[in-house]
Amino acid sequence: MNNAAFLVIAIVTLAGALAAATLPKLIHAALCLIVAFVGLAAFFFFLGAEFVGLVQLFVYVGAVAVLIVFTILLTRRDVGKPDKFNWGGIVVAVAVFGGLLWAILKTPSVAIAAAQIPPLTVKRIGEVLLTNYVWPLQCVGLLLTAALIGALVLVMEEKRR
Amino acid sequence: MNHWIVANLWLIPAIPLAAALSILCLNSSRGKGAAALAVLGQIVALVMAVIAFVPTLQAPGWRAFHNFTWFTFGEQALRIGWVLDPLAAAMLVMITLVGLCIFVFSVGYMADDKNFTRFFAYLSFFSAAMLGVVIANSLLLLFVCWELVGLASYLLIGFWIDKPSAAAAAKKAFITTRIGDIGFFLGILWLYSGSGTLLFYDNGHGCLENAGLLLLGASATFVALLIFCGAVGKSGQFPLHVWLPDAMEGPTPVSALIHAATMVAAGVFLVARVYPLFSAGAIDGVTPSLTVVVSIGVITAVMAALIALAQFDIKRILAYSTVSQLGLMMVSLGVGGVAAGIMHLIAHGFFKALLFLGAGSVIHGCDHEQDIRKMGGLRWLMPVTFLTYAIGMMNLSGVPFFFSGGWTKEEILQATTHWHVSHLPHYLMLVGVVLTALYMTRQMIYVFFGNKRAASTHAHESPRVMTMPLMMLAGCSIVLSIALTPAWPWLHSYLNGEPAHFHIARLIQPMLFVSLALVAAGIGLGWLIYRNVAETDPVEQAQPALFHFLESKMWLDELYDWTVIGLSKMAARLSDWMDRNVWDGLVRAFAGLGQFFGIFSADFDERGINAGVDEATGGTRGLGRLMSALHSGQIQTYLRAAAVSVLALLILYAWLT
Amino acid sequence: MITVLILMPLVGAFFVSAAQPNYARRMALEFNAITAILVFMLWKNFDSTAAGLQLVERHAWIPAIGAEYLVGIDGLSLLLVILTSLIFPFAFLAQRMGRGSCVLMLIMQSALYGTFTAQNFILWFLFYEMSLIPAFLLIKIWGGENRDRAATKFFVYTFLGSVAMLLSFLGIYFAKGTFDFATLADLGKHGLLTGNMAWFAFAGIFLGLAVKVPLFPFHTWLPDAYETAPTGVAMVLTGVLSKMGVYGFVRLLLPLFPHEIQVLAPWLLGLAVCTIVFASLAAWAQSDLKRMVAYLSINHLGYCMLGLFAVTARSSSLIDMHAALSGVFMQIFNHGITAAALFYYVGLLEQRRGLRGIDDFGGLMQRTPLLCGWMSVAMFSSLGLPGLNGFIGEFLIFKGSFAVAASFTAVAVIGLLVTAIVFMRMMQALFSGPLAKSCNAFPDLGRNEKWVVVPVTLIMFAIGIAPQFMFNIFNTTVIQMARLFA
Amino acid sequence: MTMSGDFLDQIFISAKQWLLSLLTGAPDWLMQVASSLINIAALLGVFLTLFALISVLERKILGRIQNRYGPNRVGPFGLFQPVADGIKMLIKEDIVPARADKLLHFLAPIMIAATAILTLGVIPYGRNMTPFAIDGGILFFFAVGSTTELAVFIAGWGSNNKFSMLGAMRAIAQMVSYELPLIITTLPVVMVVGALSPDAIVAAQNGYTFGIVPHWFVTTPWGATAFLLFFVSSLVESNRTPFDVPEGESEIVAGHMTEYSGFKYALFFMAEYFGMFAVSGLAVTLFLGGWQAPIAGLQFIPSYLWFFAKLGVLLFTFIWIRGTLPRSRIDQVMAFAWKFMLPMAFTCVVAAAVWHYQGRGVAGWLWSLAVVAIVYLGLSWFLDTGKKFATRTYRFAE
Amino acid sequence: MTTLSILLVISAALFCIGLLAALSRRHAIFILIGIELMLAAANLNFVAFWRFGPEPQTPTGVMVAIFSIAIAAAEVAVGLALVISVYRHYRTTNVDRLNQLKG
Repeated sequence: MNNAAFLVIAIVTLAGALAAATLPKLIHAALCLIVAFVGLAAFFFFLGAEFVGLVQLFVYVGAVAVLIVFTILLTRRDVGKPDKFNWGGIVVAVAVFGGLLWAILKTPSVAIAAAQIPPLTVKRIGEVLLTNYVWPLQCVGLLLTAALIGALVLVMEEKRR
Repeated sequence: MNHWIVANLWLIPAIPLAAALSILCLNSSRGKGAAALAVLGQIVALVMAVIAFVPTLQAPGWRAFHNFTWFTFGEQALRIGWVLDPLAAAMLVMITLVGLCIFVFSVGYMADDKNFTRFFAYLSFFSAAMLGVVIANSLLLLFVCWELVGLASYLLIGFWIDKPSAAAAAKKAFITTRIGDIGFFLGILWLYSGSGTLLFYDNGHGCLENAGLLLLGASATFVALLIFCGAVGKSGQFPLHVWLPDAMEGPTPVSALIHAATMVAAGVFLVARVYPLFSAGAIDGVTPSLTVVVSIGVITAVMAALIALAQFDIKRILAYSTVSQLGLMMVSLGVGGVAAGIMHLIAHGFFKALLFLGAGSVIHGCDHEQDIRKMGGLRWLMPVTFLTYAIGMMNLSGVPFFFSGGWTKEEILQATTHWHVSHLPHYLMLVGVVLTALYMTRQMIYVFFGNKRAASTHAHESPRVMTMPLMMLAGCSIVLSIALTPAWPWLHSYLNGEPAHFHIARLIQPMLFVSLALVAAGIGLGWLIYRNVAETDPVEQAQPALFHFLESKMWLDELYDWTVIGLSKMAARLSDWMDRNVWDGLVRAFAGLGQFFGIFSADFDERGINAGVDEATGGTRGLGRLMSALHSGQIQTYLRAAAVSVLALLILYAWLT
Repeated sequence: MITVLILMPLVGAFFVSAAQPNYARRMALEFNAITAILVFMLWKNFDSTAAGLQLVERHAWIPAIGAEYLVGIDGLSLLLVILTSLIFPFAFLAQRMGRGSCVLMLIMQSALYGTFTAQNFILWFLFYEMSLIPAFLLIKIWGGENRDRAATKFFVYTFLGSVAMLLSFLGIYFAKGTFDFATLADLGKHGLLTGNMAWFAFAGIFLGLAVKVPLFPFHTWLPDAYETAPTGVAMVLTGVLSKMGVYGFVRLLLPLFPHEIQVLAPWLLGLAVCTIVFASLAAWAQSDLKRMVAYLSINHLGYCMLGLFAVTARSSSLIDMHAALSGVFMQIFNHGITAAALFYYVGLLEQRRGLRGIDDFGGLMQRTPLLCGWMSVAMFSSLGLPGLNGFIGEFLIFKGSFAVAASFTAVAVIGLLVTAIVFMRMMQALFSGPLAKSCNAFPDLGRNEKWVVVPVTLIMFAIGIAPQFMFNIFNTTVIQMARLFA
Repeated sequence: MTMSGDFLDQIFISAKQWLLSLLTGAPDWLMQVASSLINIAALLGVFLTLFALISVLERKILGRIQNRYGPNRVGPFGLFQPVADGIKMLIKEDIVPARADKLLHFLAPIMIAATAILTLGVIPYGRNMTPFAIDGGILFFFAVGSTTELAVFIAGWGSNNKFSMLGAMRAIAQMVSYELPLIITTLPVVMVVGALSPDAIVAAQNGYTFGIVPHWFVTTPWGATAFLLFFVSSLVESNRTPFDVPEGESEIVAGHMTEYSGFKYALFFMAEYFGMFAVSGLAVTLFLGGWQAPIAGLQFIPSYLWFFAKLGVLLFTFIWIRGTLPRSRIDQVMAFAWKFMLPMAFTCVVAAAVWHYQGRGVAGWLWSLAVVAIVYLGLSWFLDTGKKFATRTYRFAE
Repeated sequence: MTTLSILLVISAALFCIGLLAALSRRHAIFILIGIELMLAAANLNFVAFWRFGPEPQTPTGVMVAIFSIAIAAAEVAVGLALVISVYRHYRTTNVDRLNQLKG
C-alpha cells in the first residue's frame, strides 16, 4: 500500500507542479501549485515529518496560496491574457534535470532505505525549537516582522499631495 | 567660667545680619521700617555686647572661647569658634555704640535717598561682618568676616552707583585691600600647614598658644608679616593706603563707620589679635616683624599727616588723618604698646566717628559741598555741629585731660620711648602730633571761622536726629577719658589683663607736658598761618611746589598707575596676545602642516596614481561595454545563466569523479 | 539603577525627538525631573561611610578585549552625577531650545552619566566620546558667529586628545591585559609599565585629559568654543563637560602613573600655575563677556589641577592630601555651579542687549537691580569670597598644595587677585555708572529666570556656609584615594 | 463509572470493532481503509443528519424570535422540511454562466465541502471517539480550514461576476483577519496543555474542583476571554450574522454564491453549516472540556452526548445571535479584528503564561484576571472614540 | 520500498519544474511560483535526508525545513508586494518589459 500511496503522491505532486509551471492561465497555475504543495505535504507525512507537513499545508496552502491569488486579483489586467511560453527554458531545465538525475543515480550512497524510528512528536519539535534553535527562531520572527512591514510599505498607496 | 553669652556670642553678629536680610526683603518704599529694623538690630547688638562685656570684668585677663567643627574634610576636622576676652569685648562695645550713633545719624543724612532701604541693609550687613571679625577665634573665621567686611565696604563706597567715580573708588578699595588679603591668605595657609590649626585659643593647642607657636618656630616671622599684609591693606597703611581717601566717595556715615571707626581699625585689631605671632621669639620685645610694623606705621603716620595738610576736601582731610592715626596705632603695637594702641583705636573710633559725622552734618548743611574753601563762618550757623566738632578736633589733636584722644596719644608716645631699636619713631611721632594739630586747626578755621563763602550762605543746622548722635559721641569721647588717665588706667589694665589701681600721683608725667607743648605749638602755628585764610591756601602761596606735591598725594596714585597697574595690564594684554597668536598659532601651524601633507598627497594622487588608474579605467570601460551587452536587465537571462552554471558545475563534478 | 539613570535621558531623547517641537523643551525638563529623582534616590542609597565602589552593576560585554559593562559610584562619581543633574535642567531653562538641540543635550546628559559612572576604560571611553559629538553638533549648528571654526577646533582638539589617550590605553592593555580602573590602579602602585613605554602611555593620557580640562597650553579651543556656544550649551560645557577632564585625571592618570607624575611634578605644577595666572590675565584683557568668563573658567580649573598635582607631587602628609583632594572635589562642584551660573547671566544680558561686549552695557543696577544683585552673588562666588561656595574649595586646595609646593602656590594666589580685578572691572562696567541708553528697556528678571537663579544662589550659599553635606558625599572616597596615592 | 455506563459510552466503538471483525483475515491495508471508511461514513451520517436538523431548527428558532411559526407544513412540526429542500435542490437546473471559468466554477463547491468535512475529522466526539487522531490535530484543523478561503476565492473568480468577486474578496479579507485571533486564542490552550492533539487537550481538562466546578479552560479568566474571542472569530469564519458581510443579500446579492444554483449551491450551504459545526466542535474541545461532563456526578451519561449537548448549545447561540444582531459594516469588522481582537488574543497568551507560572491556583487565577482586565480596560480606553450614542428607544407598531 | 534516491529524483524533478517555470514564463508571478517550487524541492530534500540520514533522532532536517518554510513565506510576501508595486508603477508584470537594469 505504501508504494502505491507513494506513487500516487509522487504523480499528483509532479503533475501539479508541471501544471503550475506550464498552464497558460495564471489562476489555474496557482491552483495547481496548491495541488503540488498538498502533494508535498503528503510526502512529508509519508516521511514521518507530520509537523512539517502540517506547516507546509498551513503556510503554503493557507497563506502563500491566498497571497498569490490575491496578487493575481490585484494585477488582474495583466492576468487576463494568456502568458507566452519561452521554450528556451525547457532545454535548460531538462538539461539540469538530466544532470541531477545522473548525479543521483550515480551516487551509490543515496540508494538506501529508511531506518525505523519512533514518530517525531510535536512536543519534541517544540523542545528542540525552544532550546537548540531558539536563536534561529527569534531571527525568523524578526525576519517575518520585517517582511510584514516591508510588504506593507511596498504596497501602501502613495499619498497624493 | 563658661557664661551663657560665650556659647551664644554668635548672636551679636547674627542679629544685624538678620536685620540686613529682612531689610533686603522689604519693599524699597518702606524706608522707615528699614531704618527702624536696622537701628533696632544695632540696639540689640549693643545690649548683647554689654552683656558680653560684663563677664570679662570678673577677673583680669578673663578669656573664654567656644570652638566647634565647621566641616570635616578627609579625617581632618576644620574647627572654628569665637572668643570673648577684653580685647573682643571692648571692641564689641565700641563698634556697636559707634555703629548705633551712625545708624541714627544716617536716618537723617540719607533721608532723601531713593535707595534708603538698601543703604541700611548694607550698613547692617557691614556691622554684622565687623562684629564677626571681632569675636572670631579662628584665623579662618576672621578671614571670612574680614572679606565680608571688605565686601560691605565695597558695596557702601559704591553706594551711589550712578556716580562713576564712586564705582571706581569702590573697585579700587576692593582690589587694593584684596592685594593685602592675598598676603593674609598665604599667611593663613602657612600658619595652617605650620601649626596644623587656625584656632587662636584651644586649651593650649591654639596657634597663639605655646604649643602652636612652638610648632611654627622660625616661620612665625614670615607668617606674621604675611598676615600684616592684610592689615596693611585694610588699615590703609603705606603703600596700600591709596584706596582710603578715594573711599570718601561713599556717603558720609559710611566714611564715619567704616573708614574711620571700625573697618580700617580692623587691621590694627588683627595685629593685636595675633600679637603672639609677631612677638614670638622676641628679644627685648623686638622682632623683625614688629620692626617692619613700626617702620610702616611711622612712614604712614607722617606721610598721611603731611598730605592732610594740603587737602581741600573736608572728608579727605579726615581720611588722611585716619590713615595717619592708624599708622600711629601700628607704631604703638610695633613698639610693644599693645594696650595703648587698642586704647587709641577705641578712642579714635569715637572721636573720628564724631568728626566724620560732624563733617557730614556740615556737608548736609552746605548742600553736599565738600570743598572747605567754599565754606567758612559756620560757627554761628551750626552751633551744635561746631561744638561737637571742636571736641572731636581736640581729641584728635591730642589735647590732654578731658579728651580721651589726648590720653591715648600720650600713652603711645610713652610707649615709643621704650623702644630700643631706634628713637627715630618717637621723634617722628612727635612731629606727627604737631602736624595733626596743625591740619586740624587749618580745617577748623577754614570751615567754622572766617567769613561766609559760597557754600555756607544758605547753611543751616542739621535736624535733631543728626545732632543727637554727635552729642552722644562727643560725650562718649569725653567720658571715656576717665578710664584712660594714667592715674586710673583702667582700660589699659583691662586690656593687659592686670588689676587697675588708682594713683593720683601718676596723673602728672613729663610726657604730659611734652605733649601739651606740642599740641599747643601745633594749634598755635595753625592759628598763625591760617588765621586769615582765603580761597587759596597760605602754604600754597609760600611753597607751591611742595604744596602741589602734597596735594596730589605725593603722586603715589600716578606712580602706581604707571608701574604696577600698567605692568599688570600689559601682562594681561600679553597673555591674551600669546593666547590668540602663539599658542593658538602653534596649533594652527600643526594644522597647517597636516593640511600641507594633505595637499601634497592629494597632488601625488592626482599625478601619480590617478594617471595609472585612468589607464586602467579606459581598459575596463571597453571591457564593460562588452559585458554590458550581456546585461539585458531581464531577470530570466540571469536566472538562465545561473542554471547553466549549475549544469556546468554538475558536469565538472561528473568529470572529476 | 545606574543603568536606568544612564538610559533615562536617552529614552527622553527618543521621546523628545518624537514630540512636537513646541513641547520639546518641556519634555526634556520633565525627563530631567525624573533623572533628578533617580539621582536623589542614588544619593539616598549611597552609603557615604563605606569605601569603594557602590551600587555596582557588572556584566560581561566583549570579554575578548577585556571590555565589560561595569558601572558603579564612589563619592566622586556621585558628586559629578549630582552636578550633572543640577546643571542640565538649568541649561534647559536658560534659553529657548529647538527639538534637535534638546535631543542632543539629552544624549550628552546620558553620556555624561555614563562617563562618571563607568569603571572600565572601554566603557568610559565610549561615553566620553559620546558626549563629544553632541557638543560638537550643538556648537556647530546652533552656535553664534565663527561657529564652524570653533566647533571644528573643539572637535579636532579634543578628538586628537582622545585618540592619544586611546592609543595609550591600548598600550597598557597589551601590557597588562585589563581595562578595569580598580585593577589598573592597584597595578599602578608598583609601576604600571616600564621604560619608554610608560612615558609614552603617560604622555598620551596626559595629553588627552589636559586638552579636555584644559591645561595650559592646550586651552586655546576653549574660549572660542564657549564664546560661540549657545548659553545652555556653554553652561553644560563649562559646568559638566570640563569636569570630565579633571575626573579623568583623578581616575586615570594619578593612580596609574604616580611615579611619572612625581618625576615631572615641578613641570606639571608649573603648567597648572601657568594655567591659573595666564588664564586670569587673559580674562582681564578680554572685552567679550563670554570669552572673559571662559578664561576665568580655565583659571578655576587650573586650581583643581594645582591641587591634584600637589597631591601626587611629593610625599605630602595625609592631612594635606585630604585637604587638596577635598578641595579639588569641592572646586569641581563649585566651579560647575558658579561658572554655569555666570554663563547663564551673560546669556541673559546677551538676550536683552543682543551684544555681549563689556562696553555695551552700563548702569544696569538702576534698571535691573535684581539681575545685578543675583549676578554679583555668582561673581563673588567665583572670585572666592568667603561665605560663598567658591572659597571652601579654593582654601582647601591652597591649603593642601601650600604644604607641598609653597612657591607654586604663592604664585598661583596671584590668580585670585587677578580674578578679583576682572570681576571688579566687569561689575564697574556693567552695573554702575550712568544708565546706558541701549539698556533703557531692559526687563528685570522674569519668573522663569528666577526659577534658575534662586536655587543656584541658594546652593552657593548653602555650600559656602555649611559645606558639611557636600563633604559627606566624598569624604570616604577622599580618604581611600589618599591612601592609594600615599 | 458503572459497567452499563461504560458500555453505553463505548457503544459506537464496540460497533466499529464488531464491523471490522467481520473483515478478519483481510490484508492490513484493507483493514485500514475499512476503518477509515467506517469513520467517514459515521461522520457523514451524523453530520448530514445534524445539518438537516439544524437547518430546520434554525428556521424554526428564527421564526420563534421573529414571532412567527417557521416551517411547519412538511411532516410533524415541519421536521421533514430539509428533505423537501434537499429534493428541490437536487432536481434544480445547474446553471453555469457562459463567461465563467467552467473548471473553477465546478471545483469551488467541491473544495469547500471537502475541507469542511476534513476539519470535522480531527475532533474527539467522545471517549476514544476521534475519527482521525493526528498528533498535530489542531494544526491540521487550521491548515485544512484555511483552504476554505481558497475555495471561496475560486468560487468568486470562477463565477466571473462582479458581485461574486467582491463577495469573495470581502470573505477572504475578513476570514484572513479573524483567522489570526482564532489561531492565537488556541495558543494558550496549546501552551498550557503542551500538546497539539485534541485528545490530549480534552484529557487535560479532566477533573473537578469540589466535584462541581469542572477543570475546563473556560473557567479560567484567560480561558473565558479566549473562548469569547474564539467564538466571535468563529462567527466570522463561518460567515454568520453579524459578520455575514460577504454574502449579505441586501448588499451584494449572495456574495461568492451568487452564480451558483442547484446542488452546487446546496454544497455551499452544507459546507457553511459543516464549518460551523467544526469550529464549534473545536471550541467545545478547546475550552468547554470536550466530551467531559460538567459535574462529576453526571459522568455516567455517555461522553458523546455531552459533546453534542455542548455543541448544540453553541449552535443555538449561533442561531440566536443571527436572530438578534444586525449586520455590521465591513470596515468596522476589520478594525475590530486588528485593533481589539488581536491584542486581546495576545493578552490571553500572556495571561495563560501568568496563570501557569503562578502555579495554576487561586493566585494564578487572580493574576491572569488582572492581566486580562488591565489590557481590556486599556484597550477600551484607547479605542474609545469619544462618540456618544443616544440611548436607544424602541418604537413598536401600535 | 522507497529509497532515498527515488525521493531525490522526485525532488530534482520538482526543482527542474520550478526552474522551468522561472525560466520560461514571462509573468512575474509565474517566476515566483517557480521559485516556490524550487524551495519546496529543497525542503523535500532536507526532510528526506533527515529521514534517511544516520541520525534521525535529532530532527535537524525537519527544523531546517520548518525555518525554510517560514522564510519562504516571508519571501513570497515581499515578492508579491514587489509584484504589486511594480504593477502599479509600470502597469505590467511582464518581466520582459522590466529591463531598467539593462547595461
